[in-house]
Amino acid sequence: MTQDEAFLQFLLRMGDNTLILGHRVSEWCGHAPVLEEDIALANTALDLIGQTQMWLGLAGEVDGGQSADDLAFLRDAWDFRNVLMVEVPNEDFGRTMMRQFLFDAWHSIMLGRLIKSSDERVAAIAAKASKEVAYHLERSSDTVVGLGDGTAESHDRMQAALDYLWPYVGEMFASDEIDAEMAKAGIAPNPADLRAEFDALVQRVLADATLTIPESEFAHKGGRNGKMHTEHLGHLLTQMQWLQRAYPGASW
Amino acid sequence: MTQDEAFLQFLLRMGDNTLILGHRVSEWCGHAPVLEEDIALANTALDLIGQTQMWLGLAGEVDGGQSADDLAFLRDAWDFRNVLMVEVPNEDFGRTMMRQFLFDAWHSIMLGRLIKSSDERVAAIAAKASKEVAYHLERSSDTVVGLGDGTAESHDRMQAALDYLWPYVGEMFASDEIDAEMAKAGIAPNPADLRAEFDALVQRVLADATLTIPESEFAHKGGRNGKMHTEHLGHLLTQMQWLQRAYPGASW
Amino acid sequence: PEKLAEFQAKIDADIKIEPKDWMPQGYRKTLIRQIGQHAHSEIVGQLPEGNWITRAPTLERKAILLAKVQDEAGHGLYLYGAAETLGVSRDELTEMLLDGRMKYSSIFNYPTLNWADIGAVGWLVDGAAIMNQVPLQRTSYGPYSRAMIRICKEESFHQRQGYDAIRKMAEGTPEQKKMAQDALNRFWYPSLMMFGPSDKDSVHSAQSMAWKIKINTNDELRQKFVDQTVPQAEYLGLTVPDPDLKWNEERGHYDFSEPDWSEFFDVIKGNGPCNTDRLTARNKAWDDGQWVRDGLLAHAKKKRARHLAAE
Amino acid sequence: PEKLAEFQAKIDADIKIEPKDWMPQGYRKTLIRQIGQHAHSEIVGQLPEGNWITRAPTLERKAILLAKVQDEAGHGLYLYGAAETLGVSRDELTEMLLDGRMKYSSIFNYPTLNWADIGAVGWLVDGAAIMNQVPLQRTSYGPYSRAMIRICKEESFHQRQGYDAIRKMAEGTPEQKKMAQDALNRFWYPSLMMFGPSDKDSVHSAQSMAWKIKINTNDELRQKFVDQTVPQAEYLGLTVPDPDLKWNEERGHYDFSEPDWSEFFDVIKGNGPCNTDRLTARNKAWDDGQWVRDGLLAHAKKKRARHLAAE
Repeated sequence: MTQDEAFLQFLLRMGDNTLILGHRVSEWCGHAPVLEEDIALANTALDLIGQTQMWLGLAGEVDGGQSADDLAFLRDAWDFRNVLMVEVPNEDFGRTMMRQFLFDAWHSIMLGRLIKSSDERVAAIAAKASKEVAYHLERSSDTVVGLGDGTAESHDRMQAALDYLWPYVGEMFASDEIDAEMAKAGIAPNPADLRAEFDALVQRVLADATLTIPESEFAHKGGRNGKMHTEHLGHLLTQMQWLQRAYPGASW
Repeated sequence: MTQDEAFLQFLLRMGDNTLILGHRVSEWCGHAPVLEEDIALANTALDLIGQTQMWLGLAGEVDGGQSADDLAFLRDAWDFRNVLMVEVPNEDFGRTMMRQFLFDAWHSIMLGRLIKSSDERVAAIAAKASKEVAYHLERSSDTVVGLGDGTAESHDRMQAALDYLWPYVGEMFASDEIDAEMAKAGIAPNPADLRAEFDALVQRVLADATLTIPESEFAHKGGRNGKMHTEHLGHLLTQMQWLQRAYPGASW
Repeated sequence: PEKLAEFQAKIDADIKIEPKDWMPQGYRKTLIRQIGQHAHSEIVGQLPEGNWITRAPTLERKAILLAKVQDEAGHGLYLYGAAETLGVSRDELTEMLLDGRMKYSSIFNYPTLNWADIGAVGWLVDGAAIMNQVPLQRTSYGPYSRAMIRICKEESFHQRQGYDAIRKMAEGTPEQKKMAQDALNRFWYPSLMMFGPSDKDSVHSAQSMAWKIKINTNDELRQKFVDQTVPQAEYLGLTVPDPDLKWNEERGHYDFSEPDWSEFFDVIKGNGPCNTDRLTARNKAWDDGQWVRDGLLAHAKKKRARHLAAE
Repeated sequence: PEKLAEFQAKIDADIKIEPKDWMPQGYRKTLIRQIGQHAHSEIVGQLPEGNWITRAPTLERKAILLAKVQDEAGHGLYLYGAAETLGVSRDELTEMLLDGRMKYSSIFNYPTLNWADIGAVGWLVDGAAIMNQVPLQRTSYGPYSRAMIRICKEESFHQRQGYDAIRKMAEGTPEQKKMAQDALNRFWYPSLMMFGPSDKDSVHSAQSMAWKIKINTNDELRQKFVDQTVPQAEYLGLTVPDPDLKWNEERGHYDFSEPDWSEFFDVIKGNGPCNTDRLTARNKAWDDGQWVRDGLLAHAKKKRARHLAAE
């Protein structure tokens, strides 16, 4: 694998994470439990889509002139490189916010390192995104704490959300040859090196939320290298890519 | 409007009804309340898809050599000519079976007339389909009666289903210039003429089911002429047509 | 009656009425109804547009649509806030929406069926809304007037975006152009209905106009909307679905066909294409969210208690 | 012990054991577990294939897939029926599935990710299942044996259809061929796992074979499956994802790599890609359907009572 190939994969991983999670969050539009949450979720989705434009825009450049839209709307499931966690359905508001929190925690740490990337373009995207994500993390942490330490029902729902999502956490820190290549080039950190900081952050917030981290260390995998996705991704793409697929070549 | 044009519209109306309802019913696969119902729903869906192949197959011939698959998988929402009732989401098993019953009641009466169509191809399709639909009607009637006259909860759910669906009944009996053309040619009955028989049948079954027919005579419309569909149809098509749209020209 | 005269004098002198000022019950009631309906319209109005967020054809269009729907929710917030100054809580208003005691704009009971509808909603529906709202920036009730000023600014931005989106469609492939025309066909008359029935048939209008809760007549605004929109449609190469539409040199306005008012009253009665689905969606959001609101409230109380205990 | 000897003698003489015959508790228990698991596999097995019913690419393919999934539900019925003759009800078995006390075949914890997976499931998964099931037509328990005879006939039909579906993909466009290869890559090792771990590691095998509940060893069947499947893959122009696969002239069999058994035990423990979603789906179907089952039961009772009253 050349460094360019690895770089492309890295960019797809970043951009597909924000694309798919942004899509999931946008599904809430008009259906949130409180008006303020409707606004906040739309805002999060908006930021994530904006970041997608930057990551996939750069990926398309590196890949020889495709646009971010080409990459978002014309690849099939096996070409996606996002972690599996962002694919799982929203389910209730609790699972949505727990997923957001776990992702934000990883995302904020990752972006913090990427600001110092040896690749200026990456550093620039990270600088912009990390401000947005710091705010996402603040919000999702507050919500997780508020609901975890709320009523008995809200506590149980948040614990169920955490139990469901925890097996999807490990994949964010799995390292492979692509990560090694990126680390060697100083472009991106090795994900495994972020785990300690993540654990400290997540343990603190979840303790405030009176929630218990599951003991199992099992981790689903396959999304980052495309070898295995969830069945949910294909269904998501049918919606997301519909117009581009049905009316190829049109300009919108 | 020429007779050929009217005939095409008539065939699309028949075939799109069975296509869209077949799709909806097939969504239950693996999720029904009892194993016997899983089997029965799959069987109903299968019959409806088979009928779709016949109706749209003939429509494609009339329309100059398109295949049934072309018509099913490559038209956008506005080209569909099904009644709106078959588009509404399944919701619970009660609404699914009530929709099935109301449709089966119309369908069986319609097919009974079409057996005597002046067009032999129509008569042949109707002959085959009407046997299947007689069985559908028997089953859906039994289920509607069983659940309507079951527990308090099942009764309430069936009444809610009837209340929701009733405004979609009228469209099955709306007649326009296409229907007039078909009636004049002896190809198909005027839908309005089927209403009395439908009412008698439905009133009898719903009385056995201890359910009350809503008083409102308001009827949604637009599906049969494509002027107005529900928002649900477009979502259904994103799934149904996905592969054909994403991989145009492939043979499956 | 003395107070009433004083009140009317203030209004006539274009002095804003503020929450703590005395006001007649009818004024308060009418305002609550009007502001509440407007707030509900913003909330329910998220649904037809939200219907296409997951299918937006480009990242840019998706972002624009998300931002717009987010703004609408924000408008809902301003307006509920304005209504609250009249002594009715957001939850009370919400419950009246959910059980059907209060209405929202009937336009949102029409479905969005193709992507051009998103452009049409911005161009026509926001266009008609602005036509209604611009004069309301001068309405007599202070908080309402100030909310309308903020809202109008954003709405006119939305309208331009909507026009841009439908222009892109009208100038696109034959299918895209067909979508744009189809959208105009379906949204034209419902947009005209947004101004309400002719003032001749409207009971409350005179009093509302005296109170400067309503500034122009429905017919004035409708005419203004038609006059503004027809040239835009022509510019797009789209055909307004009204065979009797034509410029009347003498009047200096377009003559146009009235919408089918029986449809209007049908939709208001609950028989629009989407009434049931819209209210079901909002009720579901509210019911499903009960545990969230309860949880956050419980946490806030605990936190306050802990804070007090620590003092 | 006398009875036991008599029982074993009947089995050795290939006389079928019938429901009313005496049988050892262990035999009954093992059969209930085995038939129950098989029935559950048919039921849960609807889900990965059902996942593509709404996206089937042609009407014909949709019909074939529907018919197949319908058959699987039918197989579930036969098998629950056979288990019921051993004194356990379908509802009891279902509850044991739903709360995790009973298992289903781990293969159904793998996702179907592209359309070729539907072909691969028919070709490989049904192929492996048939390999397991054909000998079971001669199993010692009468009702089970008869159920297997009916099932095998339909399964081999499904397998041919699956092979036809993936052949169409393998001979199709480059993307279709890539889908077929991708499906084979993902389903090859899980299919090998369907025969269970090597018999050396299997505790119950010897007794089950003496009882003719199990006819062949896991390793025998796995070898047979590989020997049958490799030439089919070659014919399709697809590559079995095993670099060490090669024909062993001496043995007259293919040598092949063992699957990753740690993955197998992980999936059994509940950590497969879809375990949670599959059980959630079945539990939801069951819970959501409670009112239906209750309603139909209540109606049947009322009907019977009315019937009796009328006599």
